[in-house]
Amino acid sequence: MSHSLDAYLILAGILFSIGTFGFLARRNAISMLMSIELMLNAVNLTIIAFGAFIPTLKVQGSVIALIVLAVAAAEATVGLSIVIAIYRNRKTPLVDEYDTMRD
Amino acid sequence: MSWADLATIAPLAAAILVAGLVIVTDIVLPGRRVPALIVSFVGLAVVAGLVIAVGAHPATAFAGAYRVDDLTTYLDLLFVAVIALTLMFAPDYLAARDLPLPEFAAVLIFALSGVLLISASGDLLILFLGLELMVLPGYLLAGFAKRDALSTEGAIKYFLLGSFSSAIFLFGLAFVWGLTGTTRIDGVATALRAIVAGSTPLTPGLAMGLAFLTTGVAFKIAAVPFHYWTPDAYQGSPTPVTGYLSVVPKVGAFALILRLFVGALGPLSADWDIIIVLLAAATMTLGNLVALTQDSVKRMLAYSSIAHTGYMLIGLAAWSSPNSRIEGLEGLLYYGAAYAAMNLGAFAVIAALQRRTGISSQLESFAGLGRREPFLAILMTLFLLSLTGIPPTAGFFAKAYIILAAVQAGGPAGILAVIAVLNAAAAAFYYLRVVVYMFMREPRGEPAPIFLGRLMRLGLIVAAVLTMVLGLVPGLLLPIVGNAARALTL
Amino acid sequence: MNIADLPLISLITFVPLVGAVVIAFLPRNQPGAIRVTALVFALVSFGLSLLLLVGFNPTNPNFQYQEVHDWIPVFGIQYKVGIDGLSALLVVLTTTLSWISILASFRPIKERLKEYMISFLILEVGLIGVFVALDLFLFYIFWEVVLVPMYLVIGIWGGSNRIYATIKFVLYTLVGSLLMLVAILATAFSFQGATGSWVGAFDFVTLRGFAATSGFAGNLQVFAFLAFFLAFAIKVPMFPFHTWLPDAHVEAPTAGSVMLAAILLKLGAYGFIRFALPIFPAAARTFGPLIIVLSLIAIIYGAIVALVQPDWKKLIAYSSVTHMGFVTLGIFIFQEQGLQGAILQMINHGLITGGLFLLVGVMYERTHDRTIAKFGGLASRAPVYSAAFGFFVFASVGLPGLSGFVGEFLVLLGSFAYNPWVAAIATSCMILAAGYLLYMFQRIFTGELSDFLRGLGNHLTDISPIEMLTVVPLAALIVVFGLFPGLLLHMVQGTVTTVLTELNGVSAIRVFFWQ
Amino acid sequence: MAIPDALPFINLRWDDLLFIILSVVLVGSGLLVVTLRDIIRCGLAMMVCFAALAGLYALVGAPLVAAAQVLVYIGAISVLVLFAIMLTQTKAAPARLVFQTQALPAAIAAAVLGLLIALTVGATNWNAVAAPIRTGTAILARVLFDQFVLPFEIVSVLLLAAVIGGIFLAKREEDGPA
Repeated sequence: MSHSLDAYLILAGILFSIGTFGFLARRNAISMLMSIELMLNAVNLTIIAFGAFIPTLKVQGSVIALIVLAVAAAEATVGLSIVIAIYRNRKTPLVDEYDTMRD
Repeated sequence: MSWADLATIAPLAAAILVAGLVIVTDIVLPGRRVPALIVSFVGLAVVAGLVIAVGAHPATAFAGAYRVDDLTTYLDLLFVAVIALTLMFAPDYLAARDLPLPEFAAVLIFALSGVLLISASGDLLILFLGLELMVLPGYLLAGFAKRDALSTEGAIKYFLLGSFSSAIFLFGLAFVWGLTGTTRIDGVATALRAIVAGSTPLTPGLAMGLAFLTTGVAFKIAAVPFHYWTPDAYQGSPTPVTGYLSVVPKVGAFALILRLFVGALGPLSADWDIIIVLLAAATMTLGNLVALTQDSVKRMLAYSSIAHTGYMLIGLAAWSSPNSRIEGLEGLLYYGAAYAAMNLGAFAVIAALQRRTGISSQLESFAGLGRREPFLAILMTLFLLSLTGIPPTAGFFAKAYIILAAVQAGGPAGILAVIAVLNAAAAAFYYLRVVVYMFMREPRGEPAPIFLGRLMRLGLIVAAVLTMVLGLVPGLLLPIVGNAARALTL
Repeated sequence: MNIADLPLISLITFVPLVGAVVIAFLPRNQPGAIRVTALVFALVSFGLSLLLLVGFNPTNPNFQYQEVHDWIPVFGIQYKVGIDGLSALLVVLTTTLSWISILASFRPIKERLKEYMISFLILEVGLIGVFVALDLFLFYIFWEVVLVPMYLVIGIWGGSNRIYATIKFVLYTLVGSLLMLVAILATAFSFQGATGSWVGAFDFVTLRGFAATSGFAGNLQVFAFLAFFLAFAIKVPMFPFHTWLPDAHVEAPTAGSVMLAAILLKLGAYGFIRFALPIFPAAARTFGPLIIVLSLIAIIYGAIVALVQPDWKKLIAYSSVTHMGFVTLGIFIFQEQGLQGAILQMINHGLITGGLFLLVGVMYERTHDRTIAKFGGLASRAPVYSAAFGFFVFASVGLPGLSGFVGEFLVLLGSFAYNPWVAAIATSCMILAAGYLLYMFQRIFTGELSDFLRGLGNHLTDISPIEMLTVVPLAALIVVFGLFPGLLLHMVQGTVTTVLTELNGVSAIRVFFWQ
Repeated sequence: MAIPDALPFINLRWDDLLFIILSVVLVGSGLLVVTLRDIIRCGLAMMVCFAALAGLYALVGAPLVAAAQVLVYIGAISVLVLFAIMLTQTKAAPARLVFQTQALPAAIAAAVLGLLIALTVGATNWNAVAAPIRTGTAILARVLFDQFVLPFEIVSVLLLAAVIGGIFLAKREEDGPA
């Protein structure tokens, strides 16, 4: 089982779906952010799995995964700083309460 | 990395350096606006010069990961111009709200480096990184008025949906990479060509990867039904940022589409063109219908920018027909430039109106503008006429070109041409409503006169002149656009 | 320097634009200067347009005074202008009515005079441009340029319900014209596909030649003709696309109504004769009978609705629907007298309805009301005005000796040759039209002075010399053309012959079960 | 005494066993992240999830990525998230309002998506080898600084931009109505 690419990919797919669900269903901005992190991790798992099981992609996989990791870190930084800024204004982390603009 | 590589990425490196320099300037001379502006504008001029210098000799660097061709040069110059215009429109607005200019300029120029990267990428990974480098500063800019609840609110929505779509895009990218074994755009194209030729079958995995990529991109350009973050993000952002957001990330995403769909997935165009046709039709129609019901001009322009995305998608749909490959791309690229000038101009007028805080962008606040501020009102009329597509403005010629390409393509794209003009007629209603308020309604009370900074005035005039020139003498830009389009199709 | 060396057409077209720019730099607080500047530039353009007539050679079947410059060479789009007899007459009609309208606006327009004069001069640019453009792309641009100033004129200086009227006007016109844009592009592309080159793809003369020799494909003709038809039919306006017209007329300021009735309505008819028939002759033959039916409906409908209008201006607006119905009828019977009559009717309707709207405006200035029921016995208080109005009413009714008669008579003659029933229906409506116009005249001018008018006291003065100056030239032309219709017929004979020659060799396209 | 290759009795290889355990932990903690009511616990579950992923990376032969995963995701991002949670979750934050009203459709959509991915994966021939290949650290470094030097540099720019902007947005202003 651990020698099967399919198993890893399906696992990544499940994680991606969990993240998607969290993003669509949660109301809290930080929860949504965490869901996105899960999705990005699913991507990384996919990449690593390809790297491990397809000889031509071997080293590339690890490198791309590292890059994705760094991008995720940058995104988290930006997202959390926005969350903090908005919390100063609105005192609530619930996204669907940010509806001042809808008439 | 070699010296040749370094020389090729000089514009990109320069843009990053300029962003850093602006920060340094702010550290050395804290809180000063003029030095930061000077550094920014000089820096942008240098970047533009380097773009032209490097663009004179199409080349690739980093083993094909980075490629400079005529398309790169055209898009880069367009982006530099848009960033410069945004920097002209922003200072008045920011000063009135006590927001720092140097940070704004630095983040804006970081975003510029992102789009420079997109337009020059020969590699899917670079493409993705460019995309991130473009949108991350965008999130920050959207929330730049950090004491304003609307601004941060727009920013968080923009951020969450943007990151969500990035994850989807990346997931698709992983599958395409895993199945084609490469992230180079040429490599992917070669692999796909083999599939089309029938020597290898199209696997379900690859199809899924492509589906994820398309979905991610559709979010990025705010195509219907992936558009729903746009209005909130646009309305909440500081107005000069809204102008920026409605142009750079959108045209940048189209640059990505050109590199991705035309460059890499081109061989499969017969499979995805109907999707593009449907996306285009839905996007322009829904964008226009919702814009019809808006009372806030800023929000109305946000929805109308969705509609313009639809018009630009027609160019892509036309490309996928062999009759009109060049024309479709030319139309798309021309539309990008025209759209940039007129849309930035329209948002700049709103920004000028909001120079004093507390002014909303409701239609009411435009009442009697023709009498109070003839300069702004006439420019706004010009921009709105151009957005409507009335000759002899840039918007007209761009639309005519897109329609010509669609007519030439025939088939489903030909039907798009008719849908597009009916949409344009419907759009006239809401654009002209603003004109009605400006010239045909009297203001309530006695609004104070608006003071326009010199940069703001200059920027507005530049945008207006561009809007007129691109409509009157399209022959100036057409050869450039043609070269850019051919660079991609070769 | 010879007159023939001057780019005369461009001068006529763009002199008003120069005037608009000059006015833009005049100070707002000098209304006198603004008025005079506008009038002077309009008069210069008018004078130059008279020169056109002097040098025009009616026996030369080609376009004259041509100017050709490359504009967007990639697609063979040119700045190409030139005139034939039809264009020449319409250009002169435009320049004439432009200065008259500007003169007529001197008193009524007090608000935002500067913007008004600029709009009016730009309107003139667009209108002249439409009549002289020989490149389809250029034609489209002028066609749209007309829209914006007219929109502003109605929307800013119009009556109480002006915004509704102006938006309706724009939306109707835009839907048609944008589809026409698609058709123009499709035609050009089809030409490019057939010849392998973009050169001449937008050039009218080349396209006409192509249509006469190889001809465009049937389905393109059908589509493009329908798109052109929609654009032109909305402008004419033909039934059932006419509903914007009464609103726009009623709300527009006097000079706006004059330009609308006298010139803008001609754009559609001009488009049919100039572009739709020569380029898509087979499709024109296909849809001809349908358009004749629509024309007859317009004639009857306009007359009946006009009969019951309580509003003076609206009544004249609906009478335009009837008169323009004669024009489209004359065009689409594809027959020499019909086409001649249609063209004459275009010119005459411009002169007569222009005059009527001017005179309605004169009285509105004094009474601020247009309800026919409130008027009565006006002849006793304003005899000169009444005489003038009577003159135009009789011209409109088609009194022999005045120009209105000739056009309608020729159309009837042509339609009799086409089908006696058609002629019979049209004739009966002419009588109806005479009825409602005279009935209106009787209600307003004869009898006892009404209470409403009496209440106005000394405000109700007779027509002033300046106002008289605006209608006298029109009246003079009506008489001249009524007595010597040959002047006009001679001018347009070349156009008529060319158009009909091309139509004759062609038979209709089969569209589904049609034909 | 040598450890047998496979688990006695059920004949399950050790690495398969490890895979199963890690997968269960991964999916379980992932589900907890998106369903738990208390957001602090969500954050903690996310750390567990990241740790399981690091284990999987090590198992499949990418030890460096596993190390980076621990450093960046657990050491930096999770801590940042927890920090933000602490900062924003005041007593007023209603922990009961966890889900949107359309949580059920979202769940169905996500389940369909997962199923679709699984089916697609099963139906595709990936040209994979039978056993994972290990990636050496030395070759990785060479590739990173040679073939991938441009992406590497860009990522650092990206982080720089994010940090500059992040600091601006998140810093409290002395004079402003914070």
